Amino acid sequence: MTKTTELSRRTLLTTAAIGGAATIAMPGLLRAQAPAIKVGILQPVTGALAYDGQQGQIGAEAAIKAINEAGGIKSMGGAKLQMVFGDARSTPEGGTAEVERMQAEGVVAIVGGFASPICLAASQAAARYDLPYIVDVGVADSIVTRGLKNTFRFGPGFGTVTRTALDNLSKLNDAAGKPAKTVVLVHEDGLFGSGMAKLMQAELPKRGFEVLDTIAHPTPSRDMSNVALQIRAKNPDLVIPSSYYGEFALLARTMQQQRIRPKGIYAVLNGAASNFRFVKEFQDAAQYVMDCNHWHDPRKPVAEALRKQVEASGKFWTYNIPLNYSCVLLLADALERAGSGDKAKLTEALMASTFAGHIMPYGPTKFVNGQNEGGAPVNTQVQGADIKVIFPTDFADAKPIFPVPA
Amino acid sequence: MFAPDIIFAAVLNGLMTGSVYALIALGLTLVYGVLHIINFAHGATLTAAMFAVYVAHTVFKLDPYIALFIVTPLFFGLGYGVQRFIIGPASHGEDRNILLVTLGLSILIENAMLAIFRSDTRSIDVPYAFSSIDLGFTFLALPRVLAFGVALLVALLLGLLLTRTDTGKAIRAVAREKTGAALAGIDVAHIYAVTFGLGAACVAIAACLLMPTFYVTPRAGNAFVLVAFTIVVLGGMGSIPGALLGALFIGVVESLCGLFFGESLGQIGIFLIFILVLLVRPTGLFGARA
Amino acid sequence: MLAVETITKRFGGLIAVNAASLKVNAGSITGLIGPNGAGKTTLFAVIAGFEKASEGRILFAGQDITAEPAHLRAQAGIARTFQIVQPFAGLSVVENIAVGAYLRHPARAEAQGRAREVASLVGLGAMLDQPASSLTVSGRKRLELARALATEPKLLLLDEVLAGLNPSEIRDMIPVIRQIRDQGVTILMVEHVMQAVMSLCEDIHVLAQGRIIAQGTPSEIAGDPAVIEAYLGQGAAKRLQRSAGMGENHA
Amino acid sequence: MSPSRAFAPALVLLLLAALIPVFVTANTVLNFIVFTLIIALAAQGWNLLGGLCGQFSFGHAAFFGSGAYAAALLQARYGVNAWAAFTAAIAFAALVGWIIGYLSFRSGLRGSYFALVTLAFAEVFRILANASAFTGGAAGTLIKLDIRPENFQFASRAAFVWIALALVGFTLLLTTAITRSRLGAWFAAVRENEDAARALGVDTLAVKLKAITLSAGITGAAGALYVQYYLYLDANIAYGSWISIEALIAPIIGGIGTPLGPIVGAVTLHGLGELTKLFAGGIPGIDLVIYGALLVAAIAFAPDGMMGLLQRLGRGKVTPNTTASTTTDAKTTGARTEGAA
Repeated sequence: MTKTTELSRRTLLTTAAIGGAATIAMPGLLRAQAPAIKVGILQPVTGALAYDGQQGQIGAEAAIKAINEAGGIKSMGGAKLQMVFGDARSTPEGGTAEVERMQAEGVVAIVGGFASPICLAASQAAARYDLPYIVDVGVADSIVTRGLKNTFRFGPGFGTVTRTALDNLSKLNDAAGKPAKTVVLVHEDGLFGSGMAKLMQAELPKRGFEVLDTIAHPTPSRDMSNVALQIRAKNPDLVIPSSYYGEFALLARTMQQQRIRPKGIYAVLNGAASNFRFVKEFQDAAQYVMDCNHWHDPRKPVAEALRKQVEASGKFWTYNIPLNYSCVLLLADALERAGSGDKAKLTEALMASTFAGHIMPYGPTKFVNGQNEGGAPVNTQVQGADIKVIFPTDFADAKPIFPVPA
Repeated sequence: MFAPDIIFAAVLNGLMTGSVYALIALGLTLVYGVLHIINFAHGATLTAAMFAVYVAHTVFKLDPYIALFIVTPLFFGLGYGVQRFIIGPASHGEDRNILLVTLGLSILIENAMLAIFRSDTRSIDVPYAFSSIDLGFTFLALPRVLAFGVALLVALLLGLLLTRTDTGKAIRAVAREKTGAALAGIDVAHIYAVTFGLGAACVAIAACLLMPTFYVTPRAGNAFVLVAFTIVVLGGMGSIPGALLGALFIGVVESLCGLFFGESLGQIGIFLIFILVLLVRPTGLFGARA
Repeated sequence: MLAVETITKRFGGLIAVNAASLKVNAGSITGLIGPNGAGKTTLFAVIAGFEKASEGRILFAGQDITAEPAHLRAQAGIARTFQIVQPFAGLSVVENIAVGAYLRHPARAEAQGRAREVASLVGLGAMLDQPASSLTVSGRKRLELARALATEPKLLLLDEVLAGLNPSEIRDMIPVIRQIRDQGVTILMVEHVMQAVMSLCEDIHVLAQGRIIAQGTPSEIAGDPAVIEAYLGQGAAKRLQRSAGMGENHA
Repeated sequence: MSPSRAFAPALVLLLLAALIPVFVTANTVLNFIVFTLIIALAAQGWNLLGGLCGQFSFGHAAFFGSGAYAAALLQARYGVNAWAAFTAAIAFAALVGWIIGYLSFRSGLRGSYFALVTLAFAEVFRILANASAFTGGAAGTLIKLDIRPENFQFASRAAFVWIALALVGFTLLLTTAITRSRLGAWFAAVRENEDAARALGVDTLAVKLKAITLSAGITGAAGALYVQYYLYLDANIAYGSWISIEALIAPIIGGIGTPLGPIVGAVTLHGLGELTKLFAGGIPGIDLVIYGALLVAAIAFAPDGMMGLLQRLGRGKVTPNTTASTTTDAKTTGARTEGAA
């Protein structure tokens, strides 16, 4: 059940990666003495969300490994982090059961959850023990508005993502001379997609866009031909899709096959548009697709090093990796400052966190009611065989290409 | 609301999607008609077949349409073996136990795929994936047109197999009256296994036809099962022409409902029609009257 | 007790029962005979409420029950057996009979007690706890009868309860049926075993191709040339007369 | 069997189970017990309709979800007291059961056709609940966390164990009482042979409606308990096929048609699930592969369910009233295959 990360002799990452959380002073001596600190990593690695869970686990494992190789938690005598992994089985009750087990095994905090329903149930179960819970992705705003003192979300919530997506879209369109006036929204009918579509429908007209149609589709979908047909019929300047990987890949392929070429595809929280598998396998269909999503800070060398490391192991880079990596670093920083695994002290330390050593484009952490105020999505665009950050300009490593060249 | 050419294109789309449903439903209805059980492992079988096509393409560089001639007999053999050596003995011939055995097998297969291939969404890249036929008002994807043709052909062949061959006659005899068939010297266990094998083979063909335009994950097959169930019932359980017509009908219904009510709510159309048909005509649209 | 008035039953274009009328007097054993496919079982099903009559009406104890569903007719006092026995295979003998007994006795103890009584009446007293599926053909016929009896009917419709039994089993059953009548239950029976019909019935109706073609006492029926010629066929008259004679001896 | 002997095993079992939280304080175990009991309760509901009355449903999610949504929405939207909402939820689920039953039984649906129509109803509900703003749509519905007994929220997991146990225990006693009553005999008669039942004066439609209404109420109670325990609900939890399958599989594994079957089945299945988690490790899915294999093996070696196995081991015989007919299953599922092939 318990999976302990092995200690590797190779140091893949520089100690700077830990952002002050680590030290190289006398690691050997301290390593032998301090008892390991158990950290709960909760991800759905079986069931419907298995892919995201698997990706999140990669990030969390990499972070624990990096912290340990850099000497563990200095203020606790160089104590190593030990991963207690739990498979949430893609269900809230699966997540809850694992939280109970982790608590019984004596973890100091839990990181992860991925999906909102899992995060909601798991953080609540952890709240019974005042056990700190750091949400990695779970964008439902109710996660942090319930008033649970133990729950922290590092990434942006749903409202922030949608607002940012709208703001950036306006800027993008303005900068290009307002080529896009009409929009068709395509969204999966779950939490991500439906909520996004609702907000977009209300907000887009205020920003001068006309929403021609809103098309919801289920996950999984067997066929996207009709969605493509409807897009074709409306002939919008812009298509805004918010779907999981499989459906967006199908849609993009069908649009290509049906020769539907809008001026731009501007995805929000999309499962495929920021996925290197998609870019690699369907480079034509993926070309110039933009996405407003979680993404790592491309200017940070640690992030790029991690990405190379993941890609070298034959895995694809997705946003789950840097998010979970950062969440574990954030926890390590709090442990460092708390100086103990005591839950109350750790919660205090997390509340007061001003951690800047993470690899997301957020700036120093600042939690208000458990939500990291700095958490924000960025805009990416598929350019060639790469996914580039095009917005905000502070973090960008490429210029947007919009409208799509004919 | 929509221009006629769009509605016409949606109907064509529905027919082509329906043809793939038909293959999956054919396997299901055949097994139902003969063994009188609902095979819960059908979706997992489809997933396994899709992975087989994926492996054939990535490892052995076989085109899916060529892999069809390897994967289909392979799955016939697997289906035969699974029924003969696992489902048959484990269920002791009781319907409710067969139900559970197939359920157990579906959990096993799905998670074996997860353990082997992990949960990545995988697709294959074939040169003709984006080839299409230009009808003026719409483009028909070549792989889907091919799938349509092959599905009709397979249904025809299956019909011929059941009516013209000795094995087919034995299958029909067992379907009607298994005790009588056994008395007449038919090896019922063998016929059960052959039927199961044929069901798996149908699904394997469906997998070959799907893969050029679809993707596979360890749960990909599940998406098709529920709709296949509804088709089997609408067509009249155990009826081959019923399954074919039911599948094309459901394909078109799904497509049009999707067009008019949105893809999401459009799914309701399938189930509402299903419920209404059953409540009004409990033997299905094409089933014999009870 | 029972009056069937010009009942017609059509299945699509096929007329199974054609304006058939018959009367069953209280306390009698009345026979309904006819060749295979004459519509006897269909007429039974209509009387018991398992098929809706296309035309005509059925009166039971003076009440029009034509529109009543089967279970209400059973509650009113009409019980039937099935030509193809329909045991509750997963239940024991006593549980099978108790289902019938529950109709008049809601309490478990009473229903089970009543079931045991009926079981011993039909000769199943020794097999109470056996599963119904383990019974022989004769046992199943008895069970069929016992279950119907347990509902304490006023009118019992017996659909070939003797078919499939061997001569000695038939000889055992005949007094049982007579005993049931003697306890005050009116019986209408469809039967192919002529020996039994002739010995048991006071009144016989003959159904052929959906029509009642004759009615009368066993000897009248046996001597009715229309019945013999139109329905029983060549040479059957002698057999019938022989059976009638035998029945009278027994009585 | 005398009443005392019929009810004794159930009462002893309940008493023993009620003592568990006194001795076991590990929340991991208590959480496992609560979830298993919720499944057991849902399965007891299924068993009443499927096991006792012979009407197999593939769509008990329709009742589980209706109970869960009623409990959640009454609290979250209308501020109804949690206990009142819980009671109303059971009634609502029972009503949904009656309506689905009325529509399908009146049309004469049996066997696989009935099974699949329930599945279709559950799917329709799932899609509607996922799209409708009233149910919170895809974002789901949260019950406000406010741990107070009057809110049906408890600081201790043991309290939930006792409540779940009380519900399961009540249903166990109810089921036992039914099997020993006229209604139980009529359920069995309908299960075994509807025509024969009608001939014996059984109003089969009314009996089936009673069965599905009771069944839906019980499974609805399981749904309401689920949402009260986890305080969160979305369409896939409420109306997803997972719970239809759980509710169906536990009684069959445990012993279909027996009062204890669903409980034994749920404990066996979830115990097995916990056990196979031991194999969970580097490769996701391996534990579930083993779980699937064990499920197949369990059926191979205990074809009458765990209760049947226990009885065979214990007394060397199977009492007829505790094993549902298998011939009927074949008949009902095969009843409409005239047009086969």
